[in-house]
Amino acid sequence: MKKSNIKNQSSSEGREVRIEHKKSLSPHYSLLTTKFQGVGLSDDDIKKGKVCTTHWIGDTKYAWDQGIAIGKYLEGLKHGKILGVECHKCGRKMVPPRMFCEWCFKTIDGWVELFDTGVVNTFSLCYVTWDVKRVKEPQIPAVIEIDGASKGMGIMHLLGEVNPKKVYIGMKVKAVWKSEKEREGAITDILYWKPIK
Amino acid sequence: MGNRVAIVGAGMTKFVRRAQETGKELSYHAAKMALESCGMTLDQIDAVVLGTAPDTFDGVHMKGEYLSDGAGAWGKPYMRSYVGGGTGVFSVAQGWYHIASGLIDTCLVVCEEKMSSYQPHAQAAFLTIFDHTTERPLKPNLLWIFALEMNRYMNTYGLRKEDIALVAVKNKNNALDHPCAQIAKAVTVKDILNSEVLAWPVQRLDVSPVSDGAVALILTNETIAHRVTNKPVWVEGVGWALDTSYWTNRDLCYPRYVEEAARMAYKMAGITDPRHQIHVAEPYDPFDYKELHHMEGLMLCGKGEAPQLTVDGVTQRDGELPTCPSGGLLGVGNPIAAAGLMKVAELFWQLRGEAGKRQIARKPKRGVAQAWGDLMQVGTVVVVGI
Amino acid sequence: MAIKERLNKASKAKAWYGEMPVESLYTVGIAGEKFFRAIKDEGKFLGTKCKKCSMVYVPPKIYCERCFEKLDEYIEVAECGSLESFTCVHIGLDGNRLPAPIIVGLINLDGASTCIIHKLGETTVEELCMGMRVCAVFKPKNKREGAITDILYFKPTKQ
Amino acid sequence: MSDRVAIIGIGATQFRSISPDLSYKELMFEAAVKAYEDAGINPRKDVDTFVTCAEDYIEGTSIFDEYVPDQIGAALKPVHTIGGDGLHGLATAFLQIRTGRFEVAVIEAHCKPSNMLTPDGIEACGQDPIYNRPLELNTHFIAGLEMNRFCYETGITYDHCAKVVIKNRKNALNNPIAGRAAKLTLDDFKYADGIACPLTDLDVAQPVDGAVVIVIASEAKAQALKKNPIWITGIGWCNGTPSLESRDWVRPEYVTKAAEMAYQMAKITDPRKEICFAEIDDRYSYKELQHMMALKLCCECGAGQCIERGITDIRGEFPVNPSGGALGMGYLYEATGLARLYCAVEQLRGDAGKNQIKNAKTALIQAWRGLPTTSAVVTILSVSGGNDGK
Repeated sequence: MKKSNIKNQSSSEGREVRIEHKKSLSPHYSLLTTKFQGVGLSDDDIKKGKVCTTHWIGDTKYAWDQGIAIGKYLEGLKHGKILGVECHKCGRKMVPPRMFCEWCFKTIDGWVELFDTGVVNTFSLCYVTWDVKRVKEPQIPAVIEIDGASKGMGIMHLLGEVNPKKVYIGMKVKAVWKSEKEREGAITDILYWKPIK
Repeated sequence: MGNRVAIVGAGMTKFVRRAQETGKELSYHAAKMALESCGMTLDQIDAVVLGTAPDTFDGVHMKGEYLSDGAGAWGKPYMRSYVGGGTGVFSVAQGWYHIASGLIDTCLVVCEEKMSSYQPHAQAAFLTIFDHTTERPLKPNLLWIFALEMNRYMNTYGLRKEDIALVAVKNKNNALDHPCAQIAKAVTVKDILNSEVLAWPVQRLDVSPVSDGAVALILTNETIAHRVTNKPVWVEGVGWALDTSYWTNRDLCYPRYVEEAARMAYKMAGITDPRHQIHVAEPYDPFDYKELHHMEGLMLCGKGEAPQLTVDGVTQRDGELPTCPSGGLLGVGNPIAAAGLMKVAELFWQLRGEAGKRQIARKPKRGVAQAWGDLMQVGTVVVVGI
Repeated sequence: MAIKERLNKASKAKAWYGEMPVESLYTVGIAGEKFFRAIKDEGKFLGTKCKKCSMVYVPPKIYCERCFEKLDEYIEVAECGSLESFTCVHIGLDGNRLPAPIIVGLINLDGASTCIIHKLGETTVEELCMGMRVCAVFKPKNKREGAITDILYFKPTKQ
Repeated sequence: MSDRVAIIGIGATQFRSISPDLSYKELMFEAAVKAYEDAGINPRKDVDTFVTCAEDYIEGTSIFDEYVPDQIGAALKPVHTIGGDGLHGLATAFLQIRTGRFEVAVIEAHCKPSNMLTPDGIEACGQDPIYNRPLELNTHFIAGLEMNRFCYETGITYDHCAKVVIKNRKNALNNPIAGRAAKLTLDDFKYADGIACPLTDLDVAQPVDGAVVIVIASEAKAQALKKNPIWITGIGWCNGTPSLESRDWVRPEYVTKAAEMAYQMAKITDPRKEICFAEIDDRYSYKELQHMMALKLCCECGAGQCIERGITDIRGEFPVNPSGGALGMGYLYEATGLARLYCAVEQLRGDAGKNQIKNAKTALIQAWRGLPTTSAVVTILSVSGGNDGK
């Protein structure tokens, strides 16, 4: 067993240095002659069983507690409302809601009902799904600044009922809700956001 | 104040789409090469730090523990840090505070990523970086956030895709000279603009690939550095900052978290005029616009000015401020944490004049490496010099 | 209380359901490839030996985790060894009780410095004792696929 | 310049088997507010660096560090995550302060195991995917194998292990934040369900939800802010091998090495004599005894006799886990070490109520990261900052 290499914190002068001075400090190792390691395989090597593999499907399920802020936010969505919170110290009206103001580090001061309209802060036209499948008609994810909240307070959502070529930053949009019966208290209670004429 | 910390050795594996080696074996190859490069052995290492991004890629819970033997951690103080994509550069900061504390004399820094294990496609692993309740039900993918950010950036400063594409052209070409590069290729702006649209404005060739690979560095204190090498590269400054996770509440046009991290590192390094006091930069470039975004965050140019520098050729290897001379993530590959550390390894080789065909002619004395991660949220910065 | 407002009805405490999808395909690595090929094709165990500290790793590693030497000398070890520990597992991967418990052993193969973890078969937990001789029982050759499960289990042998 | 580092603030939530009324962010915020109040600081102004400890699969979120800054006051500040026990986080923050570039550091760890619907499936992902996972065994099998070998080689009996459980869960009765207090007898073990023999369900610490936040500072800052800081006089951490195949199944060498590092720093030569009480990892009953041996805290009669003779009882000669340990407080995953640190600081401050140990001046806290890891941290705390002795 090698002895622990950790030296006493306060004995900087009495420290044992295990590394001897190299007689010659000239490069004893050259990058140019190095053989870099790493064996690249092709898809076929795997598919045709040229190398051994193991396969695993995990069982990893969760039920995340919504807590106070998100619980109330989702409850609001169920009733067709977008709720935010406000901090009296910095004056911000925030969405999505949280029970604390992250900049003032204090508990928030109350709830505010926001509008279900907003402005496109930025967007994309996405031709691949989350699991990398190609789609013909693009999904249009966007950050939407919610009316009634402080400037720049947006949420991520999708745009719809719009020609992808006609979407622009600064476009005014309105939420399209699921029917009251179908709403379950989820971010998907809003189907998408459509342009306001 | 603190102790001076030097980088004395570096090692890396090839970056490949799918490695036969396990993550442990990749880590070993990089660590062993780093040790050999400075003639050290594992028993001369006091502590090991490991950087690796999400566990989901490997599908291994507590991945840091799983990789530890390959990283040389047996019987040693060992810790794994993570700040998403910022991990690679952060791990150097982690090694730095180990040694600057005076408690540890020599530290092996290893970064590994094996993304190919994830099925059906590594990109799908990114679904779970989004908020489980308010975002994941929308089935977002990683491209969304990049595309959203890129669009905001382009729109704010009125930038053209042609100009941004120059970054990908430069980096993929630079990578032709990198022996470990995965997708080095001579491409033109036209190739990039004609490549498949993934999530407009992001196209196929704007993006770095999915990769497997590992990189390692050896950090030591000043006394030992002088014993091991006559060309130590000093860690002059480190910085990191994490912005609010409410990313839709921020203006994505500017990475202020990178600026905060850079200010911390520059202050430590005594840099007051980064544009002139830094001779080579390795900003994080998983997407071409990110290099530009990060140059601005690093205050190497004003806001919205980075594309013009690229157009003017300033960031070429023979330019005034060579940027990503390694080929970056766009060219060499992007095994997340390992890619970040590769940037610091590149600076190490450039400053020592050992970068071979990639060597910058104008003998750089100081370089900055930076990585970025999470929900467009983390900046990690390391300044090194000779 | 740090937070001003609290939930005050049990019905208001709700959860959001989801998962972290895990589907992985692992290559077994450079050393693993040699190890599993030998099991699959020849029904034998290979290990690597460290020239510096004499550790014999079974399953093999391409490095010695203790002295970090590169290991490329593969040696064959026995398919029998001694039982270093054992346990009888009553719960499954889903946390539920198993209809029949599984006996698991820690087996030090003759010639190896390390142990293999595997199931024990053709025995009961009452019959087991520390240091007992056990041998590998392989799947029929045509059913082997190059995985640890090519070994069905280890079984005690009469001395 | 002084190298000393002190704990100046502690905050924790109650540890409960479920916590449906609060999200993880709200849980963290609660613990943070308490810690900052205790330290008398404003995190937005007074803290230089934040360290959080978490693992993605426990949270159910990839790159979980994304979601930590806001609720602990760390937005746009230096903050990062360590994939380790809370005490690894403490070691990290300690190193950072020792560089001289940071004065006040915050360490946070929390967990909500009640939110994991398939904890066994999640923990199985921690097993080696090539050599172990294909056997499809519940991860507790490792503890079964280890307990069997450990008892066989050391002569420690299952009754000794059971007495550890009885002691710890009893200690927890007087710890107001503990979530798994109970009054048990040896008879209860006769009816306990087997998990992986000889391990029964009573031998396993049961998970609880909770969050802990700790504030530490350099000497200058500590003395400016607080009259009675608790000093971190030693800290050490170490890993063994992650491979089940090549580890020592009886002696956790990595715990010994971590302890040696901490003892050396704290200038402790005879830990048994110089430390007043210890908070030792007891994720499984036998682990307390195994760890005591590795930490060199047993009297000559051995770990089994220590528990047999009541030496480690709360009123014994050398109390171990007066807080109730993981068995009595509940197992908090990455927050386990910090929860113990929280209780040890209360003891050293004289705030431990009915569980108060008289003249407690020096404490040892040890953490282990659970199966299948070989990863340990040891830290020594002291009231005076020197070597107080008993």
